[in-house]
Amino acid sequence: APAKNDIIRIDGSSTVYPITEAVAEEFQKAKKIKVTVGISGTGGGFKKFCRGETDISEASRPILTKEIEACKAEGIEFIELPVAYDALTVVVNPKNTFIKSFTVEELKKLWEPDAQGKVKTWKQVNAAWPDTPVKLFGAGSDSGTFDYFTEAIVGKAKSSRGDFTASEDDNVLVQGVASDVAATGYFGFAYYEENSTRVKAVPIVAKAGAPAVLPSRESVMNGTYQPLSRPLFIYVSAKAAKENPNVKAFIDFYLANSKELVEEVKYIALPKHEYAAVTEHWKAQKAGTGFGGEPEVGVKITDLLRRIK
Amino acid sequence: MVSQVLEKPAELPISARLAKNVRRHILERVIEFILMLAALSAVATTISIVVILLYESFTFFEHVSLWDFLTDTEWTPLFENAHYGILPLVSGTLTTSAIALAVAIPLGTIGAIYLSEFASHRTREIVKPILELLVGVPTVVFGYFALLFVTPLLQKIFPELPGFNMLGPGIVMGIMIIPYISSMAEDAMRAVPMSMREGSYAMGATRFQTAIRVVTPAAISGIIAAYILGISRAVGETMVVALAAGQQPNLTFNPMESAATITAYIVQVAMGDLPHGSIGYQSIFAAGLVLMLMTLTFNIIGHITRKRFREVY
Amino acid sequence: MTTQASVLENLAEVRAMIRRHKRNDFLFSIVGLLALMIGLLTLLTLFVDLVADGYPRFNLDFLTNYPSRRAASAGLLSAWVGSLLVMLVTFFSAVPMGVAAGVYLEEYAPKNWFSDLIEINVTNLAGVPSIVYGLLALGLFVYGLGFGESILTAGLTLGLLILPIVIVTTRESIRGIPVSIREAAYAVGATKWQVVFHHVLHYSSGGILTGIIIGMARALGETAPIITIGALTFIAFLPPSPVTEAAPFINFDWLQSGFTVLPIQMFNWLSRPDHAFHINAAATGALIIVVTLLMNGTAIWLRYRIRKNIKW
Amino acid sequence: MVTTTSPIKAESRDLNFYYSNGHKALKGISMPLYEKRITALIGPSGCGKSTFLRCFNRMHDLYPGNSYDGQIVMHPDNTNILDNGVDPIEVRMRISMVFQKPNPFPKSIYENVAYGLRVRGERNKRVVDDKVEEALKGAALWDEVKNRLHDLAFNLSGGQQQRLCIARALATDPEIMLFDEPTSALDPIATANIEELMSELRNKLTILVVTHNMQQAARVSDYTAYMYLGELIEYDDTDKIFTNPSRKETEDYITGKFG
Amino acid sequence: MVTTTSPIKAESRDLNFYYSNGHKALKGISMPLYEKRITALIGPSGCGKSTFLRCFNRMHDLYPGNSYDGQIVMHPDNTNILDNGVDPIEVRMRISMVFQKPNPFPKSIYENVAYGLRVRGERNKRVVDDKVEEALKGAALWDEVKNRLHDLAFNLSGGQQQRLCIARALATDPEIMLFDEPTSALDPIATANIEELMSELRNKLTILVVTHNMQQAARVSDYTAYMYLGELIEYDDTDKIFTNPSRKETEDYITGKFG
Ligand SMILES: Nc1ncnc2c1ncn2[C@@H]1O[C@H](COP(=O)(O)OP(=O)(O)OP(=O)(O)O)[C@@H](O)[C@H]1O
Ligand SMILES: Nc1ncnc2c1ncn2[C@@H]1O[C@H](COP(=O)(O)OP(=O)(O)OP(=O)(O)O)[C@@H](O)[C@H]1O
Ligand SMILES: [Mg+2]
Ligand SMILES: [Mg+2]
Ligand SMILES: O=P([O-])([O-])[O-]
Repeated sequence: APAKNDIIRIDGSSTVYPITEAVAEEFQKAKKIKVTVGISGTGGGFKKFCRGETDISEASRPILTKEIEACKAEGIEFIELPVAYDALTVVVNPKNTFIKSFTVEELKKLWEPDAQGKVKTWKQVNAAWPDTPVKLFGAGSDSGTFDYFTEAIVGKAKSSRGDFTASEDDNVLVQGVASDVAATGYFGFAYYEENSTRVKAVPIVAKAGAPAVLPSRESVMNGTYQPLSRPLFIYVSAKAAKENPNVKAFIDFYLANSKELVEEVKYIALPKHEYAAVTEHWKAQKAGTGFGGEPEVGVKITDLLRRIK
Repeated sequence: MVSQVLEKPAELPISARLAKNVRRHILERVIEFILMLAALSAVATTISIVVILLYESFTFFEHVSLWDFLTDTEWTPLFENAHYGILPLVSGTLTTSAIALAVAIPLGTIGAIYLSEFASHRTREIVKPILELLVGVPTVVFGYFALLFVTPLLQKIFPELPGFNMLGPGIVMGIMIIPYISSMAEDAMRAVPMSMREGSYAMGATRFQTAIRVVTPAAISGIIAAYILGISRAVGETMVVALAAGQQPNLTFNPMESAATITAYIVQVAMGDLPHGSIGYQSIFAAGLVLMLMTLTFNIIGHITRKRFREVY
Repeated sequence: MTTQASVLENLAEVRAMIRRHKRNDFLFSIVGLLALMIGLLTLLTLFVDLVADGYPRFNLDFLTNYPSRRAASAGLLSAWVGSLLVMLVTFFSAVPMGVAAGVYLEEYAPKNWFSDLIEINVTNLAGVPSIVYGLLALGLFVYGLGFGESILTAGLTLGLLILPIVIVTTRESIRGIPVSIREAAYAVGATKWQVVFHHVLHYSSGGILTGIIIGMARALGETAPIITIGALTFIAFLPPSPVTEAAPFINFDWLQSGFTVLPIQMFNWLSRPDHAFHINAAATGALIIVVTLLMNGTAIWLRYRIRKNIKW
Repeated sequence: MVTTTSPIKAESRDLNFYYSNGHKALKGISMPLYEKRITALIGPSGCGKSTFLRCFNRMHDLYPGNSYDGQIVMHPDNTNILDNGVDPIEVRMRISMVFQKPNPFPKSIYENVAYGLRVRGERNKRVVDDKVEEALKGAALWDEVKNRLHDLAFNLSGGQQQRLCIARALATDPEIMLFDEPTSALDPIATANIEELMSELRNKLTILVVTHNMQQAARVSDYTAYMYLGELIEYDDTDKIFTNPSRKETEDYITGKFG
Repeated sequence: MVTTTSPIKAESRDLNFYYSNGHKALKGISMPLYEKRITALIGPSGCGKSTFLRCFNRMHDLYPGNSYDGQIVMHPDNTNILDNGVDPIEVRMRISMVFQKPNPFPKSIYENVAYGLRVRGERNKRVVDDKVEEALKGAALWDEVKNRLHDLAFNLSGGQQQRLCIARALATDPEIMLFDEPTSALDPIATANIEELMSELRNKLTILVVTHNMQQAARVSDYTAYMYLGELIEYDDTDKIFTNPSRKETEDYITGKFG
């Protein structure tokens, strides 16, 4: 029987999937070591990770207290490695003419749990908008995107209305918004870029008085696209990193090649110095999270890594 | 000459060469037993299905009252403001099935009448197998066909039709079901004895009159059984609706809206990784139980009707 | 008696009426043919649509490459091998069991409540939606028996799914064998099992084979139950080979391996943001259709030949 | 030689018939049916009696590949009803048929009898009601069913069903009625009823009846034709055939030496 | 009273038989079969001839719910072959049967004849070859098929097929052979062949034959039994039965007054 170590098992975020897939593909070509990648969403990935079923978990948000505890219960330690940036992009149908921007306040009105079954027209969100129905498309409840969006907009992770089309499959969301004038939705930047002709990104006003900012590489890098810029992570099992040379080789390969590959799959790479810091962090094999189980919005990666003792 | 034996003849000893061959006898029994076990596998499958659905649903109903389940008009089990009303899923299931049947029943029936009463032997020999091929196409392919071909086509007719809607997948599902209905209904019609047709033709009836006034009424219970089994298929169909009807539970019977069916909900949730034992995990079994009950009801009614029909001829 | 000439009296009228009625015949022939054509046209459109979208991928590389982030070089190797292995398990779980069950029900089962029960069971199983088998797999194989998300789980699930198909076709083809053949065999001293094995199974093998092929084609295209089990999406290597070079030459490790299958790969590619992947998905769809249609076509042709050759 | 005062209602002239498999089931049959007379067809099984009878309402047209050769001429209009230009439906409206096994439709008694009128597009309820009653009376069934006209026809006994089929055939005022062994599926009492009924119908229309039962032929018919292997061996007054047939073959058959 | 010098090979003693639906098809039949003699069973359709014949190889055991009551004693074993302790398979190996309709297996001619040996586990090709040849010769079929032993049996004519079935039954050296209307599906020439064959077999084994054809019974059998409504009415030398039956019922049947 093949030892469990023979295969590197990866699962988790659908947002991070394209990056990991690219790395895995190149890695297998270079090293002839087997890698499998599944898509279960960030939450689903952590569940498997903390059951010890995977070596590496991809995440589009930091690990949560509940998940840390689940891991601890199974004696699983992890190393947190940011690998790229993403801009959660709020989109509307291109035929929608009246929406020029969203304030965080407006998005909250639209998405908070209290809106369930009540907020049904645009006018209820902003009196200046017409009294036409609104259709919502968002990430599924097992996804990191969902967690991050609710945290950033509603103020509490997983706190959302439930009466919208929730899918782990981002293409469903693109398809839904693209084919319905009344629709709005959110998903990762890469999906938006690939479909920018079918859906329209909406500039976000972080707080009153701030300018409306469109998601883009620049606005993410210079920190003006707030609060929906987010880092993407992989979590490596500390035990696997120490004991399994294949996993170690894989992560080495990941970090060495991620800038190029991240850009190839149209994600936003970390700046050079941040990659350096991440590589440093990996070399040190420091376990733990810089977030303390609370999703935080708008943290700088270098700060983050420094927090991990 | 008849000999008059009044008493029972005495028991005779059994000669060795005619006596029961015990080894062979046991071997035969063992084989029979093994075959029976295989047959019981079908029962075991059913029992496993029922046990698993009931077991997981049972824990589900410890958290959710049956009353809420049956009357609440929202289904948002995975969200903060959780509601557990199955009605939106049922409405989606029924609406898509109704559309499918609205397509499949007329077309399937007309097709069946044509094949049974109008088509030449040759045509029938060619058309029937091709129709059967349609049954073999994987439903996931039909799903994309509904989403990427039929819906855009429908949007040319109804510009306000959203990308996810129940109409497109309903129609595709209907087309998928045509062969089931037409071939089963055709079987029922062909079972109508020729003497019945001859009786009608001898009265000066045309083919159409014979088909509509005599053959169809004579085969009616078989045809209805075909419809009912068609309904069961539509209710249980998964990929077409999961891909093309949208995945938002929505208490509506409007085919122009998007909605989730029971099956679509199960697939949607199963795409993530639900922790074993969570309410979300249990909810798909509760939904599955409802689905199972619906299809079972239709199947049983269908089989009874069909059996009744078989008994007539 | 005036009535006797009733037709002759207004012959013109009668003839007009007949002509009118016959027009209905004609119209209905056309409507009926159209109704049937709708199904066929759909099939054709669907296929042409997929081929039109997917034709750039119709080359050998598509079958010999692993999945890749670059749509143009991504291939189906792990998917079709996965499908093949899953089908292998499906075959070995459903066929012996289904044929044996069919033989039992047709040849052995006494006519009582017990066999009625099995009978009703089988007919109902045939109508259970495939997604419910997915739930069964999730509850029983993945968690209950701890088989995990493996080839074994998928194969067994699809095996159960097609079991009723195999049972029903087995019974139907067995039923076609006349009693006289059985009696002939018994009359020369054959045991029940000999009658079944030498005659019943032998003469119905063609019919049973059609059922198996149809069942396997169905299993090949099934998606929903595999999704509930949770197939992998990126797997760029093959499961351990079932045959090994050293003794004992057979290896069962592949049963526990993760896997992906053709419909899942198609599903995955369609959910990519990059449209280039949708071409791959279309090509995969066309491939699945071609294979399932070939299988079903073979089965139909086989059945046609058997029917034609039947002599009793 | 037949002795009659009745005009010819229809006659077959040198009729050959081929089944689709090429089997020549009728060989040059020429035979008249006299108006308001009963003609019986007898002969051993497979000799072509049913085949001949079914030529008269072109029943064979229902199955592709069968072919007629020769004529069946109907009077007074002198039409060859086998002619391609003649619509079989038109023929069947003039010549109705009663089958061996009662074959009522799965409809009410009333609707069974009304069927021929419905097929002809008759909508007037009064007309239909009248015709149904008249036909049921003509078939001696009225008294038995008048209180349950809307019961399903299947609930009648075999003999009643056969009389219902006769009523159905009568309702459209046919000129000729064909009976193919109408009593072979019935018990003796029902048989007697049907035979009596046929004798009554004799006043209204021309009848051709196939029967296996020689006594029946002797009892009900005016003329009898004996067929063998697709050929008409002898055709004559029934009395003559049964007492003093001209042909040896006929005699052998009548006396049971053969068949 | 039968006149014979032959010992009894088997005899039924007060045999009753009930079908699963409760129908009592045989009523207290006691009758001997004499060794190397042919016994014919005659009687109108449905009188129980086939039922009786099929008791001898316990064919009824194949259908659940049928029940025997009484004995069929086989000699020299002096064993009641209906006894529960007797293996029906052993019985069928010694009492073989030829059916009404030829029912060869869809296998080669050779395999058809060899089947009984295969069932007995005979693997030796030489032995099988010899037996097949012998049986085919015994069934007067060898010359016609010796060059195409591996052809499908279905390609033979009906009469040849029936002789093949006889060869199949012969190949296992049975002591008794049962024939259930073996020629009723055959043409006259094939029938004559089979009858001749039966006369030849008479030297080797005991035969019980059911026939509808009284001439046949008269031609081939030594003894004849007349059955009616499940009862054995008369059993005697064939000559006696056909020339001077003791019972009125038998006479009526023989002379065709009835049946
Ligand atoms: N559909 C058919 N195709 C070919 N041959 C047929 C067909 N129907 C009947 N025959 C043959 O035509 C011949 C005449 O058949 P027909 O039914 O007219 O006989 P019949 O005199 O009515 O016999 P019966 O008294 O048994 O009803 C028979 O040899 C029969 O086998
Ligand atoms: N399987 C059965 N179940 C119940 N009754 C049966 C069964 N088979 C035959 N019978 C009845 O038993 C009686 C004797 O039938 P059997 O077949 O022995 O008659 P037969 O003398 O061989 O007639 P034939 O000459 O028509 O073959 C008949 O009344 C028949 O209806
Ligand atoms: Mg006839
Ligand atoms: Mg018999
Ligand atoms: O799939 P997610 O990145 O949204 O977890």
